[in-house]
Amino acid sequence: MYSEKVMEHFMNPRNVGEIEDADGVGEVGNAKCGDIMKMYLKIDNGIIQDVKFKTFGCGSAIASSSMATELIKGKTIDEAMNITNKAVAEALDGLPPIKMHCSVLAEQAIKSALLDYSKKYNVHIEGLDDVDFSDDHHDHIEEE
Amino acid sequence: MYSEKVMEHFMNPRNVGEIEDADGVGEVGNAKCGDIMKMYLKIDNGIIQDVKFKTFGCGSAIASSSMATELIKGKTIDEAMNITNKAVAEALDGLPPIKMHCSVLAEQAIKSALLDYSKKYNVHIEGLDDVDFSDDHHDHIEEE
Amino acid sequence: MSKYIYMDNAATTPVKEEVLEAMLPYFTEKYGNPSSVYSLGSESKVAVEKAREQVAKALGADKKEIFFTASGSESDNWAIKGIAYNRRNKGNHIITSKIEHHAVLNTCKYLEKQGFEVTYLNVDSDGVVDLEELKNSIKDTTILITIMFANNEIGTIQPIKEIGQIAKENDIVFHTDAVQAVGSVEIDVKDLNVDLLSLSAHKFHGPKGIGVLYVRQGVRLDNLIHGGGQERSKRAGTENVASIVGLGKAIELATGNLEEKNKKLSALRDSLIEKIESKIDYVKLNGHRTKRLPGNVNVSFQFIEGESLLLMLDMNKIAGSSGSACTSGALDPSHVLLAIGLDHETAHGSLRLSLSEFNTEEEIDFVVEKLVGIVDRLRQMSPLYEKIKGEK
Amino acid sequence: MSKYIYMDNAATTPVKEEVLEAMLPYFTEKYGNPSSVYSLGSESKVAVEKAREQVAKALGADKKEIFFTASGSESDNWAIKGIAYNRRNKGNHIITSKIEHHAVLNTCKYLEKQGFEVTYLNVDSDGVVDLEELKNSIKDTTILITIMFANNEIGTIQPIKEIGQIAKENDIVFHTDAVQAVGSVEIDVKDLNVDLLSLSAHKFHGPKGIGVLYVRQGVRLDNLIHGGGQERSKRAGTENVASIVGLGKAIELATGNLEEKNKKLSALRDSLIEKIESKIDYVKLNGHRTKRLPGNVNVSFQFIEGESLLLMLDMNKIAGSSGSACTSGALDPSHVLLAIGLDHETAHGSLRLSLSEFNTEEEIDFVVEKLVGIVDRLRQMSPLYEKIKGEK
Ligand SMILES: Cc1ncc(COP(=O)(O)O)c(C=O)c1O
Ligand SMILES: Cc1ncc(COP(=O)(O)O)c(C=O)c1O
Repeated sequence: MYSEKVMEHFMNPRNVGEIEDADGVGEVGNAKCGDIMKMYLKIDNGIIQDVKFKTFGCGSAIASSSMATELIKGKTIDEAMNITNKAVAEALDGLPPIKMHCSVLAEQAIKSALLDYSKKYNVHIEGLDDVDFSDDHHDHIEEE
Repeated sequence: MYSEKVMEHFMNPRNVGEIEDADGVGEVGNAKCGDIMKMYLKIDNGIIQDVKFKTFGCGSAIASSSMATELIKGKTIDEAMNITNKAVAEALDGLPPIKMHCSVLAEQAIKSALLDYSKKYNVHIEGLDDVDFSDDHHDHIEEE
Repeated sequence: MSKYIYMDNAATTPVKEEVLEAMLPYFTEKYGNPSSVYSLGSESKVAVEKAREQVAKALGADKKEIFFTASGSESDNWAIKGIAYNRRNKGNHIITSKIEHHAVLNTCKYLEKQGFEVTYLNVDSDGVVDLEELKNSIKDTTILITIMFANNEIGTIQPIKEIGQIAKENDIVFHTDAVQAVGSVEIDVKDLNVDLLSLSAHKFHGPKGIGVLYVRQGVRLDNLIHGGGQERSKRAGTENVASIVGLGKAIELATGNLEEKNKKLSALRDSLIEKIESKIDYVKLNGHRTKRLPGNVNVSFQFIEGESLLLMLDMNKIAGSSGSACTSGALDPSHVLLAIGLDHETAHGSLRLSLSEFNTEEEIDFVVEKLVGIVDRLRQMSPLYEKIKGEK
Repeated sequence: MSKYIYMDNAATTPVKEEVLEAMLPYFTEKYGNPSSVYSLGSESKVAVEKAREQVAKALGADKKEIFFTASGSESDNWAIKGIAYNRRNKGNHIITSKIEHHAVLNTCKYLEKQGFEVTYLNVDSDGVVDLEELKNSIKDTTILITIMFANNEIGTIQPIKEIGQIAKENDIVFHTDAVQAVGSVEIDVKDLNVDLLSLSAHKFHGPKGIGVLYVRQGVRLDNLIHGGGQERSKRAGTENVASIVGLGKAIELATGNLEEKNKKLSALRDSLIEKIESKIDYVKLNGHRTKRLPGNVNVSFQFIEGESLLLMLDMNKIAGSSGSACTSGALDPSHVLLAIGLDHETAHGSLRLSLSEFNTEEEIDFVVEKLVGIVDRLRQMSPLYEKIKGEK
């Protein structure tokens, strides 16, 4: 079902954990739907110096979290803002269609943590105003 | 599907043919339903001296005809009248339920030939008055 | 010749060795449920999807359009009821033909009881549907046309492309029961304008109890079997992995060298017909002489009944079939033979010999030789033949 | 331990060697169509009828009451739709439970769209239906009660005999989905007052894609699959001879020494439960502790999600399943776990390990050891566990 890359990141997730004095913390998803991602950022000089995550969720949620943290580590805020869910999925060599929402959650977790940072430090971040963290990202399987 | 006895009578039917100067000839069934039995009797002194048949029909129709002729050959008219379809079927070691009508036809063929004899020679035969040679002997398979 | 001669390939076929071999691992080793997360499950899933590709390729379809079912009958039922129930608000009229398989006919009869209206098209003496009659039968309320690709008894092939065109022009869904055609004639669903197509593996050396419904993308129909999310939530039930794998392999083999195989098979068929017609009198070929399945021979021998004929063939180790009522347990003989205008008596005396790539000219000769004797023997026993002889 | 440990027998089971052996001749040698007149056909017919006897014996039924289908799902659909459509003029009300398999639930939902009214009974925290609620739900218009014999997720066994008695007293047809129960618990349809019963071979080491609907003599229901005269004209389609033979053999083997097998299996199950409960905290057993299938273990590990758990078990060559939404592609986690009162979060962290006679105590120990490590690892990654630890 999953690519080797997904399995590799799932079995050996990068950057698991918390950052005690994080500059931005974001949590998205909810337990009802089966996935919660929490992301911690350490930001210095507009650069993401460190990032950690904790995730309750399926294999692709954990792999997406891991990959997302890898993608933004050491990057500027602007670069991090440009990481889309597609980029996360592609970096994982793809996700099954039914699991694409995990990559969406990962993108949202980054943005949510950045929003927290922007509020805490009163920094304006381009593109964060119209972000929607609603949960309606699941594929519904319809039966007639 | 068929007993060995049925197959034996089907492959080696007894008394196939016609009797030129028969004392009684009976024909029952119709081609529409797939079986016609024609029976020829030679009767002397109230005894069935000879019997022949021709049958258009399935394996059990031919076997039933053959068995029926064997059962009445050399018998008295009364004995022949007592041959039921069940007796024919039992003598064949049974017929599949769906083929029971073939034994019914055989019984009717005997009676029809005897009726012809009774008319031709103006002999009254006990039990022939209320015989019904209608064709409604098939099992209908119902589907809901 | 002591070998069994099997000429009832339209009834069912033996599974090819390669097909069985492909299936075997999926019973005892690779038994995982395709819906399962773990690796044993994924392996099964991959196998099912490979088979889906094989079917799609054989039909010129996309793999998303292939749904596995448990038989040709289920596919027919699903197609017809699925469209009928789904489009009930658009109309209640269905067009079919008088010579369909019972899986279609009895489904239509059931729908009639539920308030649907069904037109049963006539066929000509060769068993071909009249396109003008079809056009004239179309109403505002017509929601489905279901016409079989090739007839299972007499082998006649219908003008499917033309029917598809008529359906398309009138915006009516077109289903074809291609159970006898797949693996025997070239099929491209796109080219033929077919919306729904039924097939069954056991007719082309695959296992029994597995079939396919092709559903053109965009065509919506109600489920027949509701439940789990299998087959993209359109057909519930744990996938029959081994049989699906077998179906995939069998269709690949059957459609691989179709042209060559059919040239050989048609020649064999025509040789059998020619020999029967030249050696036995009072015989009639049923079905169209050229527009027929490459392996189908159907003849009526007058004055005799089909089941007796089959039993005597069986005694000679030859397997065939008949349209006689006596073989079906019904009162009337084959509705197909009656629809092409045979009287009951002649219909009862019909014999179908359906050939496969495994039959040989040598077998043909043996069968004809036996037939000559058997037909004569049964006619000697027949009161109908007696009459004819008397008249002559 | 490098062997694969299979503990997902409720999803499907490997075909037993003896079963496959019984099936094999019917693919390539004895391939005749059971409806055919000739000897090759009769052989198949005899094989099908022998299997019918085997099933009848296992259920305490008469062979005339046994109808072969292509899956448990088909049997469920046929039973429910067949009764609903047949008795429509008597009433439109159906009673079922909230924890049925989707083959029952989605069929009921479909019927609701067609004007039927369905009552979905609650279950208690052990997953048992309340007989009083059942009695109170019965109306003049109630035509069918369908309650599963044993639940596929949590293993809880329902009071079937009592439900059968209630149905009988009220002259309502009673169907039970016994797909998980057959081969695992003693069943006598006469004793239990069951009118219709579904089973599926692949749950007891038979092949996939073959099932049975038991129909008590005298109970009338519409066909689901119309067509030819197979199965006494009640279920059309060329018989899947090989699979039917496999089902017959498998049910004979599965019910042969049931009592002994189950004693062993229940002990193994209880050992697994006891070890998990003693070695892992924040864990909850789902389903009734004693009135449960002998092979079923279902536990929820709080703060973690089921699919991750399964993947990590798979990495350790252990196959299990979960009621997590992520494994089913649906939005909500298992409707069964929600119905017994679990919150979404806990339901997501459920694990089902379903044992068969082939599992061993050694495997149990290995699995528990691995589980301890995996659960801990996932909890260390979980933001929910972090909160709990913070609160402590
Ligand atoms: C309780 C129950 N009912 C029905 C089914 C459906 O059976 P099948 O997969 O054979 O259609 C299953 C298993 O999948 C089941 O566990
Ligand atoms: C034309 C046609 N349609 C449908 C069927 C039914 O197929 P199955 O036996 O797989 O249900 C058959 C064969 O029996 C057939 O020949």
